[in-house]
Amino acid sequence: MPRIGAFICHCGLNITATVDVERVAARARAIPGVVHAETYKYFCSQPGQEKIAEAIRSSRLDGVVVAACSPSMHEATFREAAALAGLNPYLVQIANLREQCSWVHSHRETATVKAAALVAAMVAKVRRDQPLEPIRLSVYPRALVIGGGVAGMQAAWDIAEAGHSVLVVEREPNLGGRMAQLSETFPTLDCASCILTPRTAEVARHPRIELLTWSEVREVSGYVGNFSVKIARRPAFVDWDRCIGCMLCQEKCPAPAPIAFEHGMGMGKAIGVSFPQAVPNRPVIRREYCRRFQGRKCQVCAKVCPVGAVDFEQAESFREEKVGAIVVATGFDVMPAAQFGEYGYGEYPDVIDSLAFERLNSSSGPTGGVIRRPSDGKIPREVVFIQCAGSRDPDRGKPYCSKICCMYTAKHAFLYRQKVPDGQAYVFYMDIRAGGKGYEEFVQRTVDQAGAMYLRGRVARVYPEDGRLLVEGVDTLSGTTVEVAADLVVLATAVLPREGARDLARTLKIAVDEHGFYSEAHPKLRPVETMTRGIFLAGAAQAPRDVAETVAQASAAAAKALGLLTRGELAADPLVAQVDEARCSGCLVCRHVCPYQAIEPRDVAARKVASVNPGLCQGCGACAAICRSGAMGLHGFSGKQVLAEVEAICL
Amino acid sequence: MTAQPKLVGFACRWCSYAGADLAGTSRLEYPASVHLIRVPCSGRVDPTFVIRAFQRGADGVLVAGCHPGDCHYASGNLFARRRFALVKRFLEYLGLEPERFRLEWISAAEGRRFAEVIREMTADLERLGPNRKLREDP
Amino acid sequence: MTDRQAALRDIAAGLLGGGQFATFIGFRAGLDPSRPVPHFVRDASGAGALVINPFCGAGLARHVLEALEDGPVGILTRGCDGLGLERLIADGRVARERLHIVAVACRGAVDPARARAILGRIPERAEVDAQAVTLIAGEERRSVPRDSCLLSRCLNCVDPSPRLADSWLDEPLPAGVRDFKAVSHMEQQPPEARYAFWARQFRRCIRCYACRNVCPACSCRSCSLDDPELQERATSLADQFGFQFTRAYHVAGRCVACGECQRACPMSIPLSLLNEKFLKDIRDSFGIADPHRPSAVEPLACYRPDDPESWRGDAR
Amino acid sequence: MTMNLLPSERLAEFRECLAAGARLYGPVEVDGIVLFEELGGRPPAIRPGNPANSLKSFLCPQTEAVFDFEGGYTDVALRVPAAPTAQAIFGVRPCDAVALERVSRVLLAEPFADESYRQRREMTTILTMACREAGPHCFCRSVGVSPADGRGSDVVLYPADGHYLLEAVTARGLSVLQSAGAFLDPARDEAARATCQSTPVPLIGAVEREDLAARLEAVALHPHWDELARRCLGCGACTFLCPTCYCFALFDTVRGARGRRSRGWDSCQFKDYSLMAGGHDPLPTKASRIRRRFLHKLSRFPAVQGEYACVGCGRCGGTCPVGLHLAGVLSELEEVLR
Repeated sequence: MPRIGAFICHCGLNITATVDVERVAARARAIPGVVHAETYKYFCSQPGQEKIAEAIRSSRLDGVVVAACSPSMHEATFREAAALAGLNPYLVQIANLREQCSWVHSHRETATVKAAALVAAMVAKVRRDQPLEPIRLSVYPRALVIGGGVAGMQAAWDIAEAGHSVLVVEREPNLGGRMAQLSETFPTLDCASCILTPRTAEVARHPRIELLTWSEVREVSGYVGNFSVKIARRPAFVDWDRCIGCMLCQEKCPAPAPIAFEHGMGMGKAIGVSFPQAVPNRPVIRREYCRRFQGRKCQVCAKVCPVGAVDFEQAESFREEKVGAIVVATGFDVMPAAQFGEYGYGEYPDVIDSLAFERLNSSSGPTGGVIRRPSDGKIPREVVFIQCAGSRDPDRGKPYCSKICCMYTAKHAFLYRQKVPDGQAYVFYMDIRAGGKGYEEFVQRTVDQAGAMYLRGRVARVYPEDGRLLVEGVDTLSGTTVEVAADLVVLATAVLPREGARDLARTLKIAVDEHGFYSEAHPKLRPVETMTRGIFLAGAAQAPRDVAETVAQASAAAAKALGLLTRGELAADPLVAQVDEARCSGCLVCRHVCPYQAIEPRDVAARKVASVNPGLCQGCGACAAICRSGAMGLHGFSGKQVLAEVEAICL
Repeated sequence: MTAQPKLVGFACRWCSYAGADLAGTSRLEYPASVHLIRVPCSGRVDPTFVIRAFQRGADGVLVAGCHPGDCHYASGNLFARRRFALVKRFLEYLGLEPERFRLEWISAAEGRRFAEVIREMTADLERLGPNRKLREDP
Repeated sequence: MTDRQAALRDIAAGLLGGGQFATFIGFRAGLDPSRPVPHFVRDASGAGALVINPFCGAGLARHVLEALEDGPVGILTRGCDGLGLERLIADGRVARERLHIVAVACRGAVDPARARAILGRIPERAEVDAQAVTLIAGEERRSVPRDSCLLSRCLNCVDPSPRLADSWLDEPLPAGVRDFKAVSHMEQQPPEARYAFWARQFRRCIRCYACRNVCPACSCRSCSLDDPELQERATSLADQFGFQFTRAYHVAGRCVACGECQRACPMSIPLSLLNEKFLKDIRDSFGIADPHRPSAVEPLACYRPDDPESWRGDAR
Repeated sequence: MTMNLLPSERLAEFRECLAAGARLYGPVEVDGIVLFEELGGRPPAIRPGNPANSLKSFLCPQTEAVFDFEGGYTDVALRVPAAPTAQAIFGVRPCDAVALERVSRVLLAEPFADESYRQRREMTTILTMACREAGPHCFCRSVGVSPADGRGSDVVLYPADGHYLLEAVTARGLSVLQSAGAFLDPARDEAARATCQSTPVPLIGAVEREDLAARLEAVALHPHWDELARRCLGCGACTFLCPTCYCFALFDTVRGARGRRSRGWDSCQFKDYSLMAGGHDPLPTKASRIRRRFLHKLSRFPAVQGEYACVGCGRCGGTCPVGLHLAGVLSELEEVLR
């Protein structure tokens, strides 16, 4: 006879407000096999967990159902609590009375009846649970970091410094990412490259860090501790091993190329690096701009190269790498011009976005750090900054706040005034969000010292008049319409996930949210982990964030990765498929549906049966669903368990 | 009040179950008809689970998984799509009303969509009345 | 006819006499001339008992499973038997190299019960051609349309000859294209009528499992239908629907349309009409032209990224 | 025994009279198959031979509740099902009625009479239609049953031209005839019975009754059973349709705190039929199960009960997917013996 305990959590008022927990407990007690049922205000609390432990011991429970919040919140908590009390942790099931009952229903009677049914289903399920032991897996002591921006570099550096080897894969030819494009950083106004360049050099030099730039992750297979990664390296058309980085090729190249790094503000060359301090200091040929690839006679670069490193025949190459953990740090994009017709973005050259303004500000940028407007190179006397261009705009843009714009706009207004002392900055804003150490003070300095004029309101339109741009808006504080004649308009465009982030998510089999940012495993408790074990998140690929937060999160992701790598061996969830060999006919239809190649035939008593590699199996259950005889089972989600749940719900 | 229809839902833990959780955290109200059974993947759902629900008195059954291409296990929902395309037609062939069985793609971000599907399906089931098919003589 | 029978006996005797083959599976005369029974010849001298005639109705494929336990098997194989063997081979239950397939072209088998009802007595012989069936008893010869007395599966047959063969008793007949007329007809009935029809059919089921035991696609060592937790033994209408659904679904995409289940059903439940529904939908939805002919990977164990969701919207 | 004549045109009224006090069952044609079902005013489909199902559908149903239970593991309330109500079965063939008599020898044997069966049997009136023509698979005479056999019946109807001779075999049959007295003509027609008694049964297989049991026992260990097993599919069609097979299994269906213990037909031809809790199975092979079925019916049962557990109804022969007709198997065994 089973001895099940049911623990119905009030969750403060979260559950009790809608569900009569005492009635749910009474209904649970009436289920054959339930020998203990109690309610408590917070079973997840220490005293709550102790109550469960006490009941396990005193009532000799062999199964526990906790009716509380979603299993994604506290399943692990309650399993650990049960284990401490001597019950196998896999004999614990969670009935989701909060997210899927009390929070979504308001009628007390129906919610209570439903809650009782959900508990009954979990009692039926836990009765068919088996005690399980975690599966031990070896961990390959090397990490992969995808993205060589500040997040990726920080994560790589932390992991390498802790003694493990790291492979960094960067899509661009050089490290640096977005931060390399910036001029100064808020609120301290440190020069961005002054911060970044030493870090880049350290990473490049580190004996335990291997760099693969101009490369992309194409395929990922395996599982935590044992990932297999296929990396494609695009042809650089330059043999980097031979190249000495003299950049004579770039100097002599006759073909201009609008390189992404300058964000439309300046031109590079068809061969070369993105910026002077680039690491690795090795050029690539962008074939779409190269004269030779356009079918013309040129080959100047090949002629001037002192070491004969130019190789027009170079092809895409692939390599397979084995890693134990993956940090995804692919960064962000900004919303493209096409989205902002009313601001004339893309139509008038002097309407630019903030990243372009960074390039104008940058001393290594196209204007040498002098702020000149794109149309005629004139130094703008009046600059209008428009915030929330696409952010906080659920109808036409994105509903979320891009978070960094308030601060960098203040920085831009401040820097502008420094460089153009008689200039006037106007900032159209919705709210100023300056939470952060020294942030609010910085915004105040921009207003007080730099004289920036902050206007609360939306800009209706921007149109050209007499060589200037007329900006029409509303100052909602004074209730008046405002019209500013500007020389330059700068849009704080919304932060988006990097192009290709969704594809990479599919390759990695991790989730993205509705905007395409990678989803964390838990918004509060597991913010740098993904739902796929062994894959971690760093930086703006997960959500908009500034440099300081990015670096902090990168270190956190590194710490999580290190947690795996330093162990050498780890325990995996034993909720995997298993074969009842006596029942298996050996048809092996299961092999066709296994996404992990975890099933192999095995000879048993002169016949063939399916055999599951529990290290490879991820517990998806495709095999169990297609097995007709019922020989293929899935721990935790066996056919009999699911059927028992169905029956309990349908009572 | 009249008895609610009974709707049994099989939800993949990565997408649809999480989407239902999101509906909860977003406090999106929907009918209490639905009872979700958490499964690792829509590809885990054996059609005999579905028929069992109808046998035992469910008025409707929902199988919900990640959108095609987004499966946590890469392909589970694509197997489910094939399987339940057939099963759905087969149940209709046996005389069951089409509204009583649905396969839906609901991502972890689509709490709103989850609530909407439940509202829609519950309204359909209320209109059809209790299901007696696959259980009782006509 | 007699030529084929003589050739069959020669081949069987040769196989068994050669020592490599332990069994030859064919038919021999039954108690009633219209009901030959499956026969297992163990030595060359027994081959003379083998017969081929239009009353040979039972499928033979499923029998190889047990016969192979004694050693390689020779088997008389019509189109339907051949598909059954292909199924068993695809399921890894039978090794092709342990079979010697003696192929014969089949124009259809006579349903003994219908033939007797037509003739008023047990027919002694029958002749089947593409147009008609001639039933013979004593001096009486009666020519009747094919659809009045052939087994229903033979009327829908598109594979008169097997696709696998080691020796041929005659020239193969060309394969046809399945038309699923009966399924289409059923689909056109109103839902209430469909439900009433199936409820009436399933009510009759006595759970003898002949449908499963005769099926070449149901060769599992242990069947989920025998597990009381997966299929209760109760026979309420709900349980009958559960049982019938599970049986039909478990052969979905694997059924070779041999019709043995329906032929074997002592309660005349039109099981082929269930199997063929799956086959028709597989053909229509997944673009598999001949889903009843076994392929390397069965249709439900694979997918295409662009599989249609045509069923979407049906509900509304 | 009281005998009366019923004019053919009044047969329907006679049936209506029967239906007045009981649920009336009889053979009807549904979807091309003849079955015993509740007549519900439909005219019975009286054909040579037997409907697909036998009378046990009404006396030992495919599934029946033994009791319902409710409660937990320690505190359980039981409820037995309501007593059966009166039923009458019309158009039964003599062999089926004889089969009831055979089954009753087992199920009603004291001190372990089967209460459920007893109640049903007592509430059941059997109205038998003697045979003027044998069915395609009939071999009743081979096993000592006649086309005019009255054993197990309450009333036997002997068909003649233009009328039926009705014979009450039991007191219950007598009261049926009394209640239907208005339609009956007290005249006698002994010839009608005699005609049926001489109805030819083709005796396909020519089963010799002489020493059948002894001759079967003599081949009990013959390898031919293995040959039969090769052919047999191991399904339960023969036993489930057999009117003399009465094996059942108990099973529980549990729904939360409620449930039902039921009994349902079981078949000795099923794998695991005789599997014991300790893992031992006295009938581990298909051959052993087939042999058991034949020996039980034709040797072991007669040894105890004095009669075969086979009435020659021919259902097994007509329905076996691989033609394992009982008479056919016997004749094969005869060949083997020679």
